[in-house]
Amino acid sequence: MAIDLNLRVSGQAGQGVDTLGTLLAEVLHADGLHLFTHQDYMSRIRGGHNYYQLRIADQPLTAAREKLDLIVALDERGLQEDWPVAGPRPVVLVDGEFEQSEGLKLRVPWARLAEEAGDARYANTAAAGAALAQLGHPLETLLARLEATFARRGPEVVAGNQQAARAGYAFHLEHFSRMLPLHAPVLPPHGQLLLSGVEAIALAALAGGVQFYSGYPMTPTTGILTYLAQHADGQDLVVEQAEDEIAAINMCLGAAYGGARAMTATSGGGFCLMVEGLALAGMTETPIVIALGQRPGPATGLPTRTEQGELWFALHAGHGEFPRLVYAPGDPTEAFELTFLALNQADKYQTPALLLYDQYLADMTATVPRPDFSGLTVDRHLATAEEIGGDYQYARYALTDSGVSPRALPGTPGAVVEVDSDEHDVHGHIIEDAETRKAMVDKRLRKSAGMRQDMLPPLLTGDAEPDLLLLGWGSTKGCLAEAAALLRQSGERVAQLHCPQLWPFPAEAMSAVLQSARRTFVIENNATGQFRGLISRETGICPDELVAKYDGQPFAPQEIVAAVRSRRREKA
Amino acid sequence: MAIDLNLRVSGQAGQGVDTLGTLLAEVLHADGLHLFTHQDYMSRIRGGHNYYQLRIADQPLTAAREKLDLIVALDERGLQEDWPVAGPRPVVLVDGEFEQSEGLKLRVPWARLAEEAGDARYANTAAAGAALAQLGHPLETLLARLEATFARRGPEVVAGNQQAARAGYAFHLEHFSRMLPLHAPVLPPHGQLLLSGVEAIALAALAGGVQFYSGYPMTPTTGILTYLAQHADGQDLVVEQAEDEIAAINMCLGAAYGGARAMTATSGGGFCLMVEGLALAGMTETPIVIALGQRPGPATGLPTRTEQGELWFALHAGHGEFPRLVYAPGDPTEAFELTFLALNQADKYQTPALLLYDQYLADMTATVPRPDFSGLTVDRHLATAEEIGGDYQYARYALTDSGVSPRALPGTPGAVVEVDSDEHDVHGHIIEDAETRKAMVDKRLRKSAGMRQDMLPPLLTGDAEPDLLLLGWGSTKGCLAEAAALLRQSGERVAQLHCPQLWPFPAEAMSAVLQSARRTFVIENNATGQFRGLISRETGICPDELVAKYDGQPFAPQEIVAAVRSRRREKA
Amino acid sequence: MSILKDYQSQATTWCPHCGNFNILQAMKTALIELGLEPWQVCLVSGIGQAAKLPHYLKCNYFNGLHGRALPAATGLKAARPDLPVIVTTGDGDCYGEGGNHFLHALRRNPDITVIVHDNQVYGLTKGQASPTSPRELVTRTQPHGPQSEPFAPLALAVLLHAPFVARGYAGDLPHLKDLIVQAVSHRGLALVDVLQPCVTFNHLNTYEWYAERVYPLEEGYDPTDRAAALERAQEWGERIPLGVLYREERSVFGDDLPAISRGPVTERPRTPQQVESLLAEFEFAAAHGVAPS
Amino acid sequence: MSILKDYQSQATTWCPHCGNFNILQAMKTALIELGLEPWQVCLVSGIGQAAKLPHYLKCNYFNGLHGRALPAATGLKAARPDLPVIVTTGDGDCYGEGGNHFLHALRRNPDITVIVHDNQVYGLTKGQASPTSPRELVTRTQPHGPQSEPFAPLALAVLLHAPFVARGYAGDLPHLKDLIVQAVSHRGLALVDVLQPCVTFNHLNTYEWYAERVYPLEEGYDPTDRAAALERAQEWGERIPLGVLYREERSVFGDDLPAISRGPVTERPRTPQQVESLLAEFEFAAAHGVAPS
Ligand SMILES: Cc1ncc(C[n+]2csc(CCOP(=O)(O)OP(=O)(O)O)c2C)c(N)n1
Ligand SMILES: Cc1ncc(C[n+]2csc(CCOP(=O)(O)OP(=O)(O)O)c2C)c(N)n1
Ligand code: SF4
Ligand code: SF4
Ligand SMILES: [Mg+2]
Ligand SMILES: [Mg+2]
Repeated sequence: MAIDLNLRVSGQAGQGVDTLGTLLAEVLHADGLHLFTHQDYMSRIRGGHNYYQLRIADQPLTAAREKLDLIVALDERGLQEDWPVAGPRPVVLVDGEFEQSEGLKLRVPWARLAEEAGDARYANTAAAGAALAQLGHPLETLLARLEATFARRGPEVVAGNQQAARAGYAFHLEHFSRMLPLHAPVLPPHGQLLLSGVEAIALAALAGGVQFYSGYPMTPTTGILTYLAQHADGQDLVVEQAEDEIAAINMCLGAAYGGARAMTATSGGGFCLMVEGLALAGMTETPIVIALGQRPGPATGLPTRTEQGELWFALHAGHGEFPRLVYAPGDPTEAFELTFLALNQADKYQTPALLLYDQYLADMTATVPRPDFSGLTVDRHLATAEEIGGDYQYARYALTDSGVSPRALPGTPGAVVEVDSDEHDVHGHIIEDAETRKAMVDKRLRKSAGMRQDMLPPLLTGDAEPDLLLLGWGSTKGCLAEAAALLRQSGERVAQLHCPQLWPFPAEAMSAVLQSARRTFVIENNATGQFRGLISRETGICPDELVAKYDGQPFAPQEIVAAVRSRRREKA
Repeated sequence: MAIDLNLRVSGQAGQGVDTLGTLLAEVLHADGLHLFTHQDYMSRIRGGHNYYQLRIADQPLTAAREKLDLIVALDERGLQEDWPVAGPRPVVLVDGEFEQSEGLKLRVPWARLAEEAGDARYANTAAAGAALAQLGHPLETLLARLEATFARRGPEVVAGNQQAARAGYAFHLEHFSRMLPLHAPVLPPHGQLLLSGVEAIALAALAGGVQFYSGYPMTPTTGILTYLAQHADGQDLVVEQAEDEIAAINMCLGAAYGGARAMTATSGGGFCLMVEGLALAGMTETPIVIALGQRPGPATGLPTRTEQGELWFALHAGHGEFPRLVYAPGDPTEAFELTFLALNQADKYQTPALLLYDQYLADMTATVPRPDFSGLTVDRHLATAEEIGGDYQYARYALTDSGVSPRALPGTPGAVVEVDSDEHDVHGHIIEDAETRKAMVDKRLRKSAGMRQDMLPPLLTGDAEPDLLLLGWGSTKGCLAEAAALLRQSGERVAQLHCPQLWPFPAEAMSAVLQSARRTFVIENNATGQFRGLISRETGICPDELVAKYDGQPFAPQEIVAAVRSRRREKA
Repeated sequence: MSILKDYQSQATTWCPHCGNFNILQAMKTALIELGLEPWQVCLVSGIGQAAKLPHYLKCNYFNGLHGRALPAATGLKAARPDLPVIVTTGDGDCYGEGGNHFLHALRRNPDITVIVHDNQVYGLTKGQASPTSPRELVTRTQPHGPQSEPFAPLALAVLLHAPFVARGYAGDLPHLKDLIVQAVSHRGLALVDVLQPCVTFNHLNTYEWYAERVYPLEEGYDPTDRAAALERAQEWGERIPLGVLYREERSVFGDDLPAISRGPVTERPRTPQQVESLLAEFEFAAAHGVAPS
Repeated sequence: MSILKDYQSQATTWCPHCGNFNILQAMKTALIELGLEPWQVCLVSGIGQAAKLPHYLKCNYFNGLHGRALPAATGLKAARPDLPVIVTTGDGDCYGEGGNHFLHALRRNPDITVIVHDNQVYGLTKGQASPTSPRELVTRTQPHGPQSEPFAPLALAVLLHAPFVARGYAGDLPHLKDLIVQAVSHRGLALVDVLQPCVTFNHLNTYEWYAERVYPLEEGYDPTDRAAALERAQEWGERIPLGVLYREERSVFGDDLPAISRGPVTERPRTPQQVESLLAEFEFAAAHGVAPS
């Protein structure tokens, strides 16, 4: 890559780190650059130390990287938190008068410039101007974005912000022009989207025709609830904040029974409260999609950090045995695709589908291609009039080869739709005899056959017959890709396997891949190697190495490269 | 066995099937015979068809068997339900006049005899007398039990019941003496107990020093709540029915934090609601024992029937990663031992312990040896004064090699006990930094090492280097033992492996056993072979065959023998 | 017009003389009086003896989890405002396990009918105390009687402005049928707490016990007088009022939500392409063409 | 005698000017006035900004799950009646996620103090509506405002006979301190709902807004008059009363349970051998010796 810059905006909660970072990302993305951003913030509303990190390149990016080239520090005292990951000679922008600048610590008086522009609150905007100057990037798009963003606050606010931006930009050029700027020019427009993981999930929920969404706020899922609530009227869906997660999932199941496509999202603690409802969905054969946004547990854990600690829980949550689908997207694009798929599959098999993601994926944003809508359709798989018939003959749980029974909706003339959490007969009437029980268990579990046919294969990329195979799931996808590339650069034969569907599990495909590799590494954001355990159980092959991280932080490619190398030295 | 009789009392819910069956079991047990009983009842209070089955022998019994020798039918119309399992020539006792008797269907007018004894409600007692006559068993102990049972209802009721018993007994002898009675004589006293699974668990909870129990009614756990409630005052423990299962477990955790030994019990649906609390116990390192009584799911399923469908759920319930103990008793004796052990281990490792049982174990009763109390002690593993120290230096989560920190109780002068569901430092103060997070995850997971040292080995019985190895867990224990014996009688080399502890999992021991056998069969009361999957994941060895039953009914030994034989034919 | 046998369904499993039989009968006759066909009715229940009712009355039903009937009914009604939604639940189901949903359903006020079979005991699990059990009810689980004050569901409903609050009695079928008709016809959450003798496990609140105490609200009782309603809703013991205790006109859940007020959302399926318009938001416009670089 | 700095703990993470600071201060000064040392006090909390309080006040604490402080506190108090147990919780924590426990804690009446930081919003999760949010509170999650009527916790508490029901205001520290002292001293469940401005997410219920409305209950107000208390507990809008709204003498959870009323059960460990006496029950006596067979 000709351009590959790493910028961090840092400061206290409440100082606008997120807003400034987002603003810069939008501007650079709009001007044809490719972005990959991620955040780190504490579970507090004010104070502490948060950051928003932008990786900027002239080609698509799939991961963050270490080593900062530029730090915009809104809170100078917080800087020490950033140093550990700073590159060799990072440029640092802080507030203050030019004279106090020393070395690469450049001072731009953005507070003063903001005052001069009419309001101290424009300070971050002045900082944005200075940052662009440092990046050797023109100001126009920033000015346009300010216009767009502040229009509803009136021309004064727009003008003030724009003046602050200009002032920061000009001040930087004037005093620091002797310093060669970091090179982030305007590039030909790529017409792509700057999308975060939760935005992708929320968009897919809308594209997937979700008609009822009920949730209870919980990081990292609140963004989905909020986005859908904002578009409820325009897109015509019901969005309700429930009194608790138990209500949320049961509202969804009631709505789904009524025929609405229903979805909810929660994190581990809330998911615990939903698992009885999950089992109810399995028993009543009511389609529902649950997005499970993982964060470090157990219990409250680290509410705003990331982890992949609930794979096994997702696979076996809920009492009793019933079929389920578990998808785990690795990036915003996949998040859109799998959410959309999950909605259709849940309807097709009349059973719950889980979308397993994590905090890191939720907050990461990347420059991604526009989703292709041409082929997409919402497939409800509802019963036809013939299948329903009349005279109350309709049986909700009719026994079929596929295990899937024609699904009618309540309110159909001449038919009643009877749904029961007890074991039941084909009509949904409560039963207690062994024969019917067995027939119904078999019926429900028969669905797995079809689900296996529709199953997504693992994504294998890189060299055939590799010396090194890196296996992962979920948000490590892009990171493993870059790690693989780095290892390849040093002459290794490397392949990466990413598993977008975790249940049903593509056991055959996985075995084949595992056998083709000399040395296999599972890389996971958890302590116990859950994916590795799943591979063992399902294929009988236990991957050689586990690279586990469970401190709440995501992996960086360089970190994986280092881990892989050291393991091989140990074993060598 | 010289004596091995199979008696069933059947009738509608509300007719006193349970009471009559229990009464007969108590009498025969008291008179030196060995009993194994189990029940089958519907989820209703009146009507339907229930039964209480007694197997009677002169030696210890571990399982029920098919083929009835004697049926006492309180509801003649319900008899057709009993026929399928009737033996070749079962004697049937029904109400009615002698003249209507035909073949082996013997009529004793117990309704009339009861009326004559003063109250129609004594009918079942008259039937009991007749049953004993049929069994060639004397009346004295029955009369004594009636005295004991009805004393508080006054001498009249006692006398009336005794008269009815005598009348039924006499009537039977008079009219059916020509029929050779089934041979169930009085034997030398064995001084043992007639104990059910839930009684054993409840007794062990008391023996184990449980000081706080909170639960919410749910089959098959209500018996524990009830028994403890009855003895709360005498044994000095707090027992409270909570508003829901979430409250139940959180009450327990609050009490445990205060220093009380705490326990709760629930079934799958209620357990779903407890799993967030389970994770809280893991994070706060609060000891608690949860008895999980399985029944056929998902959702409400078959509330009064049996299944082993929640092994995987128990292993991975709760969000995030934390150590846990999972025990699965196979009979009333083991239920007592493992409940007692679970309470001590939970305190030793300051983490949750699960007792996984099922409806079948809950209701089965057997003649078992008195528990040996000599060695038993309640080990609380609390911090010493030295460990606590003064000046508020005490740290609840001090880092140790074992991962277990000295546990002080609130209210200790000069110390505060700070417990937190967020990730925390050694003092229990909320933290967000990666280093502390990692240190605390490591600390908690380090406990597994000690837990593994204390781990119970799998119980292997039977022939060495067997051709057939029968593997099971939980309530199939006694049934597999008898199946193994039956197979052995037909000249096979057979061994049985029963796994009383499921987590930590005794992987090494299991591998060794598996490798020593020619052909391995996992027998489970579920559809998906959960134990088999666990063995595969933990040992890398997948047992050859799965014998799965999931119709809500327990296995019978003969059934297992048949299944094993047919599998071998298939493969042969 | 439907007739009784149209609503024929499975055989019941209740104990003889259980109050539930009259509630079932009242429900059937009410539905007929309301001119509803089985396919037009939707029952939602949890778990318990009461919650088994949908199995004994031919109609659409969602028999869900213990305690969770209200959120399921709320979701169903939100998606299908065209269907009359009736919850049949028990005192443990609705006020115990489901207490939080009861509290918030009253606040949210969806247009559903809630019929609570209040037998002051947990029947299906064989006789433990329920939230409405009197302190005197000694059970095998509560040897000293329940350790909590009995809950006052109707008073709470009035307090939280439930628009229709009534008490029925399983011993008075015509009156109960009438209440159900009114409740189903009322817009908003209509609560009918039905005094239901459990002949097997509740030996305190028997038919005889009620016979001596229940009385119909007098002519001219004004159910719109909130203070009076609050008083009456708390009357218990010597005299127990039956009838519509409280009525209030109040906005219903969905009135402010277009997706609900427009009618069944299921009749307005969306296409994936509908969201393309939202993508612009994630594009961000550049303010200039390609820079010479 | 303890002094302020004895209660010193970690640095707070609240926003400047948050109402929580005064609640924290009031709590500390109240504990000192009550003559309690940090090791003698036990706080129980759930999750939320309010629920973080125990981290900022040196004492024993059990900081559990969102919504579950009340059952944890109930269990703790049952096991340790010797410890003063104080719950610090939020309006979402206590009335939303924890609503069922609130309902039943009022019925059960354990001897605990419950201090609700009522900011009418979900603070920690960045500003969604809570059960006490006014209909007017438009949030990013509630574009039309919350779709439920605001909950009336104090009125409910009076209705269910909570023995001590009070409202405090974070803007009036001395008064709040005083309420906490009374609440902790009161036997039985003492509820103090504290009006707490959230300067970041609640722009309706601000310090200014309250300043214009709150007033202390007049001299001679009789908190034992239940009807009046029910009235006052519902007063909201133009005028908002502060102080002890209701008092009632009532039996406390544990009074009828020997294992609690005997004092801390932890001080009476049992031995396994104690249950041997129960085994006879499972032996069943034979009425004769060995029969000749
Ligand atoms: C989560 C869960 N907990 C407990 C149960 C067991 N259970 C089934 S019904 C019931 C109580 C029923 O009482 P109520 O609602 O009053 O109904 P009734 O039987 O009295 O009509 C309980 C505790 C369950 N099915 N699910
Ligand atoms: C089971 C569960 N659901 C959701 C959350 C996320 N959560 C944490 S605090 C909170 C709401 C806090 O509101 P409130 O109790 O009013 O406290 P405040 O922050 O306003 O003081 C939520 C929804 C959680 N931690 N656990
Ligand atoms: S137990 Fe009670 S509530 Fe249940 S059916 Fe029998 S009488 Fe009715
Ligand atoms: S968000 Fe609101 S409640 Fe939370 S600390 Fe800030 S001001 Fe206080
Ligand atoms: Mg009931
Ligand atoms: Mg709040």
